[in-house]
Amino acid sequence: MSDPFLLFDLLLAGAVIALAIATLTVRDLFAAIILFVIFGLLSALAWVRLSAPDVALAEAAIGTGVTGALLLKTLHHLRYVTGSLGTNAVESLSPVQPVPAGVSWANAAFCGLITLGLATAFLGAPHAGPGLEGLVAEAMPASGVSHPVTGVLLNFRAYDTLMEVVVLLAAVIAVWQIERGLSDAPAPALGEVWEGFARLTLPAIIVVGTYLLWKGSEAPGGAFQGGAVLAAVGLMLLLSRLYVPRPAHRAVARWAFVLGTGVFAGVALLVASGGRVAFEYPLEHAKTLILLIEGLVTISIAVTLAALFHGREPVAVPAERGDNDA
Amino acid sequence: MTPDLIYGLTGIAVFAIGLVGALCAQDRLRRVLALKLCSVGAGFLLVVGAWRTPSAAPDPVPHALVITGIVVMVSATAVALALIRRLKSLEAEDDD
Amino acid sequence: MLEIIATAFIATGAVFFIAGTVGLLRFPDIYCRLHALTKADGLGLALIALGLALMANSFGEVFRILLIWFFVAVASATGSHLIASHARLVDRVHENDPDRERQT
Amino acid sequence: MTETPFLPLFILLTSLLASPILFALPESAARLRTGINLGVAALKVALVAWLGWKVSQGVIYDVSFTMLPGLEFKLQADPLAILFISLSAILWLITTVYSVGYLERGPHRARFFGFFSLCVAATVGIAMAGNLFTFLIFYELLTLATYPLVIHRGTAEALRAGRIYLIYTLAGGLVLLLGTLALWVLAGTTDFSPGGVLDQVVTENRLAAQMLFVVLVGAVGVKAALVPFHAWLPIAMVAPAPVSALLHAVAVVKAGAFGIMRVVYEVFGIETAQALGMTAPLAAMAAITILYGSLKAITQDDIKKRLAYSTVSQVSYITLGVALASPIAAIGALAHLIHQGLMKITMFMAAGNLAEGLGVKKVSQMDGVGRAMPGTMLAFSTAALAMIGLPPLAGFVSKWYLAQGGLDAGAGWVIALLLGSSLLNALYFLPMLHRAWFRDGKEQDGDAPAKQRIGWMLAAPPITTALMVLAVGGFANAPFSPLEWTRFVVAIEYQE
Amino acid sequence: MMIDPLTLSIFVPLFGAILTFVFPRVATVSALLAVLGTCGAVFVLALKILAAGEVLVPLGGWAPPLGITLRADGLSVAMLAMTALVGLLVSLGALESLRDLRQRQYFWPLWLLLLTGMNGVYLSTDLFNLYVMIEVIALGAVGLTVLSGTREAVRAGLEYMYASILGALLFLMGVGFIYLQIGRLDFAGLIAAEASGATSAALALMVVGLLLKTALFPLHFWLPAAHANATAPASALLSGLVVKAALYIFLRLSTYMPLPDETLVTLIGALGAGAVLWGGVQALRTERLKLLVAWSTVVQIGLIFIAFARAGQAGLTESWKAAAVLILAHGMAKAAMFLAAGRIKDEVGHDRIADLDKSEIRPTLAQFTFAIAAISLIGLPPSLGFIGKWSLMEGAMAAGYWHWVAVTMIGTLMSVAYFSRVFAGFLRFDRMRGELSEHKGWALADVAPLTLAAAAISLGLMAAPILSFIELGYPFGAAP
Repeated sequence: MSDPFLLFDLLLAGAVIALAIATLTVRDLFAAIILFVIFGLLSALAWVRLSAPDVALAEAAIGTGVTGALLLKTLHHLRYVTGSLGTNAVESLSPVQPVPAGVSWANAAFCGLITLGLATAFLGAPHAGPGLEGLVAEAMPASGVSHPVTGVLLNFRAYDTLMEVVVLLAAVIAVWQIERGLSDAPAPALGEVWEGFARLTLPAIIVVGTYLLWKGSEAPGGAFQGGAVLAAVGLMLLLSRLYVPRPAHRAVARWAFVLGTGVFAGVALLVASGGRVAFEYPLEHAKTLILLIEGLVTISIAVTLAALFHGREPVAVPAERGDNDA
Repeated sequence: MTPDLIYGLTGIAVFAIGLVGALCAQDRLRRVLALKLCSVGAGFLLVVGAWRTPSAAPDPVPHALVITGIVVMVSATAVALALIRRLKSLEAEDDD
Repeated sequence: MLEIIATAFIATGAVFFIAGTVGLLRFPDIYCRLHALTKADGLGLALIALGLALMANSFGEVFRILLIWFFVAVASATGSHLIASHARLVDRVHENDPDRERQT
Repeated sequence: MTETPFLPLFILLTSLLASPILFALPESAARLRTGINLGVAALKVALVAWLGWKVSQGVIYDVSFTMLPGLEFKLQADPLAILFISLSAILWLITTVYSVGYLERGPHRARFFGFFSLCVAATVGIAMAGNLFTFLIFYELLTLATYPLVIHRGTAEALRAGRIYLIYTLAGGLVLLLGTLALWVLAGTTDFSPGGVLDQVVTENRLAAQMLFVVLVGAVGVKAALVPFHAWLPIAMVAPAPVSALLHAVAVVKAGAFGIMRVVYEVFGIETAQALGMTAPLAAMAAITILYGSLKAITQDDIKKRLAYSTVSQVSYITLGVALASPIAAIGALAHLIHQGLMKITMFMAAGNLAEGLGVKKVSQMDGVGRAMPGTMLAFSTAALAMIGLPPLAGFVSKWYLAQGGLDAGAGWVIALLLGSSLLNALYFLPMLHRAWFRDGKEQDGDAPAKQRIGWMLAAPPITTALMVLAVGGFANAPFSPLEWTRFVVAIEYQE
Repeated sequence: MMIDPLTLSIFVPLFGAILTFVFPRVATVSALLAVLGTCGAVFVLALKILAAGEVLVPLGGWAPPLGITLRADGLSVAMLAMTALVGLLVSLGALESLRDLRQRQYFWPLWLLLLTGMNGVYLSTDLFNLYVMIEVIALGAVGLTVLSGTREAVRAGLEYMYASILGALLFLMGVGFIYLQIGRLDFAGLIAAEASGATSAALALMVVGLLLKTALFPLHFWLPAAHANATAPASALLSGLVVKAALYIFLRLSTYMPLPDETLVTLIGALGAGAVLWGGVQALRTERLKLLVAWSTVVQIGLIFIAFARAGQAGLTESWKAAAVLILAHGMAKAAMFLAAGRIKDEVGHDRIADLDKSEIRPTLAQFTFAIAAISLIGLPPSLGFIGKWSLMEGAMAAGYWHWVAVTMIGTLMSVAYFSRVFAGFLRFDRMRGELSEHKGWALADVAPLTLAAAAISLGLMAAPILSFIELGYPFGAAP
């Protein structure tokens, strides 16, 4: 019991679980989203305690920041569509078939059982058990970067990361296909204080984003965290209407989305043709290649996350809606 | 009571809460929140899997996995939210 | 010697944070609570930042802490301004709304 | 020595390939369609003749390729198969002529003839199947090919009949699948071999072998219209005349009887079947079906229904012959397979002519029909008399051998049964003849003689088959007559 | 040698997707080229497999526990070949049925991403990589489900999204437990690991996640609406191919991880039986043709799980082959049936089963294709479905599990019943007195499903070579 942080950990764990329960039980949706954002930040803090700074950064930036923005935008859209924008309508905004009490209790009991099973299995498992850290440490000199997480992300398991960026691309294609048209729920003007703030912070955020990207090769940071921070730039531009997406920009946007994936896959294949296997960067070029890929992937991620926030393909939807009668 | 024990159980608890929410919540937005909770719970478990004895360097592989998991989860959430928005505007369009 | 001063600064900073939180819980309506939050927490943050700066072992780190303080201060100011203007907007809509129920 | 081993495959493929071509033909190309039909039918008869001649020289044909490890798709042209193929090939040629005439104006002939040739291909496949697995494949194909023919008219009643037909035959198919599986699991092979394959299995567990016998015979019995499973046959009479003629006289019902023969002779082997004590209940079931079919036939007023019930009872003669487990009875059964086919097809075609030409569907309306359509009615009468068992005709030959077989197997009651059933046959055929010839149809004397309303295409086939009935009956002992051939076949089955 | 076919079969569709997304006007041509390229890569891979039995590509040059290895063996190449074949024919079939620009513009990138995901699943040997691939497939599939844009489609798409995210997260949780226990995520590690509390918990989580993705009986709620409301080519892809990826992973996991005991296998078989019976009843009750076909998917998946559980845990080394044959048969037949159903709906104007026969135009070719595909799904001989059912029943009978044989028989009878409802609609024509128009020529959209259905039927005759191909490189051995 000598560990000074023990009390802190217990408190933090309690707070995280309490917030999780509160997120699902509080009546007002807006409050639920805010509680969720706080939950995300606290869990990021917990991950810092578990000495996982990269993951904490990613969770805070993407898991909570961008997701929170998406949730708020969706809530705004739901309220706008149901016309309850002005008032703080607390009831849920979508048709609700009340789940009979019996079923929800059965579910709860069922999940309780699962939790018990998982907990006992977790306690039974070896703690601080076997892992791949030895192998990673051994292979790090050949990876071209010094920060282990970036090494794993962009060299040892580069295939996973490529597919992850493909998932992001698939998401933006799907979102563009689902939502269309120029009209968007009209956001109220944010006033000039916000303009001043935006004008002041935008350049700073860009600098911080690129700094994060650059530091990625030897300290916690990298493509995804940098990309998320740069995405914040996009979000602020969209919110403050400094940039309004127009149909003409679609071609550029499409290029930006596929830039990261295309270059990543292209480099992987080019490298493979020299008698090596895909993703096998030659040692001397490894660092430059990884940085090139990381930079472009960051740009792609930033533009994609901003487009996901905007949520629709900026195209003039033909007047009659019946274009899809399949 | 080392940190990884505490946070491991927290992760499982959060996953379970998310599971209950995903199964019983009727409101569409809340189900997305519940699923996101599940993903954070799974993230907890992986990060705990990476934790090594205090102050020793943690295992980087699960960290990379969780980062990938987070990015994948945000794209899935974005698509789900787009579907909710679309469904709502279609329903509103049909009602009036 | 430096550590004692730094811990003192951080302790007072923490006290200001507690004050801000108590203000958040006790004050009746949104405007007062905004008031308490921005003022108390802003000062608390400045003190903690100062304390940390004293303990920092390189000028780069001090500069970064300063940068953090600056941005958090600007952000919280803009944030509270936006919340206040939104609250004004919603109140005006409720003015002519008979069953105006106090929202949290 | 196996010369051109692919002859059986050619025979199968002729009608199999003809069906897509016939499907694809537009409705208007009637002349081309008739040409193809007749050409293919003639080609098939020629091939079968050549195959028959070859097999009689002792040539063994065997085409097989593996579908699953340990399981082949096997075509084998043994004498028993030749018997059945020749019957179906010849009768298919005649029925094609008949159906071309019958369906001149009807809609959807392309589809009709497509499925028609598909189902003949299935019959040929069943005949030449080298093992129970291939038999099963063509057994199911036959069901699928005949279902659209049964509901060709598309009326609500036809559909109901089709549904019942489908339920019976598909259930039979599934049970056969189960039986084949059990056989493969128990005996390790599903091949047909004259002495039977289940010798060591019988010794191990009798009960499993007995159950397997019940399952297999039951499955095949559905198509052979044994008593509990016969209900679909009369109901399926709603199909157009050529369908009921070819299918219910030759293809479907005979496939069932043929299946029973394969199972009893070549899966179990007659001695093992007897040792298992299963032949006695089978004979009993056959006897019951014979009597039941004849009794029901008497009560039926609709001509085609009466003929259907008579088919139910006639087919069971074959099952009886098989079950009696004596070589002579087997000869009688095999001969009856051919003779009954010829007789029944003549009657069905004649009934079709009556319905088509005079609109006569009921027995009660048959007064004076003989004078109105002399040719058709002459054919009908010869076939009816042959069926009853008048001495020189085909029916008598097979009944005679069945009776001898019964004596030889020590089952005296068989003679009584045969005599009784002949009497019952007379009871339901003679009134029809009496009405046709000796009653002058007073109330409809006004209508012109119906003869020229049905073209030669409808009149000729029944007459030719009637002549064949006479020929088969008269020259029973000629070298290539069916009877000779059955002796040759039975010699193989009983050679051990 | 140039780039190995494994990497190609994943990267060609990926580049195809990028091209079709960036150049929408040229989308159709580049998409077809990409699919053809994938077929070529898979063909070359099949030749290598025939020669070498299994092909390994350690990506990035890193050894297995650290890096990810792509591995192709008999079963994975069989699945790849089916996906490529069905995909090519569905793409040809889709050329006509995607009329308006928006659909055409978005069908191709989503479909090619789906293809990338599936090829990735079939070649991967790393658990977390499978998770990411499942997500690629999920997003592509939801995008395709919602392509038609109608309200029901969007609602079904949302339900499908929830189910697939939850399934994927359960799988991820399982991956977490595996890493906790054995510290590595590749299949070789799984085989070497001995069963412990954490591994069985992980297996349970992953199995439940996969059952949710494959829509086995109690977790099938999302499938009928999603597959029935999608456009014809989309539902053909969803029903024919997407469901198979999760089934494939299930097969892999069940052979690599020690199934704790007999009860889990029988439980899965029981769920399969439930799917067969419940799906059959629902199929008998539906009014709409595409919904009937979707319910038949639920039934067939149940059947595949019964095939898996037919001989209990002892028989697992053999029964996965029966399940694999059924998967291949169902993939081809179901894709053909959905395309045919789409064609019928386009020509007749509606897809209500009751008055299928009241329309004056009779899409004869599409109906003929539907009938042939139904024959393979019912499992009548010479079709591949029959071979699957035969090996299922044979294994069950040899092991003495008669109840699986009974359930399969009932399932077959029920499938005959609900398909003959549709056949009755096709064949009953006397009520339409008008002169029936001769079938209008051979549209390309008809040829594609026809070839698929013909393949499903005729491949039954080639069952022996298929089975021996599937067994190539079967025992995972200590390869990676």
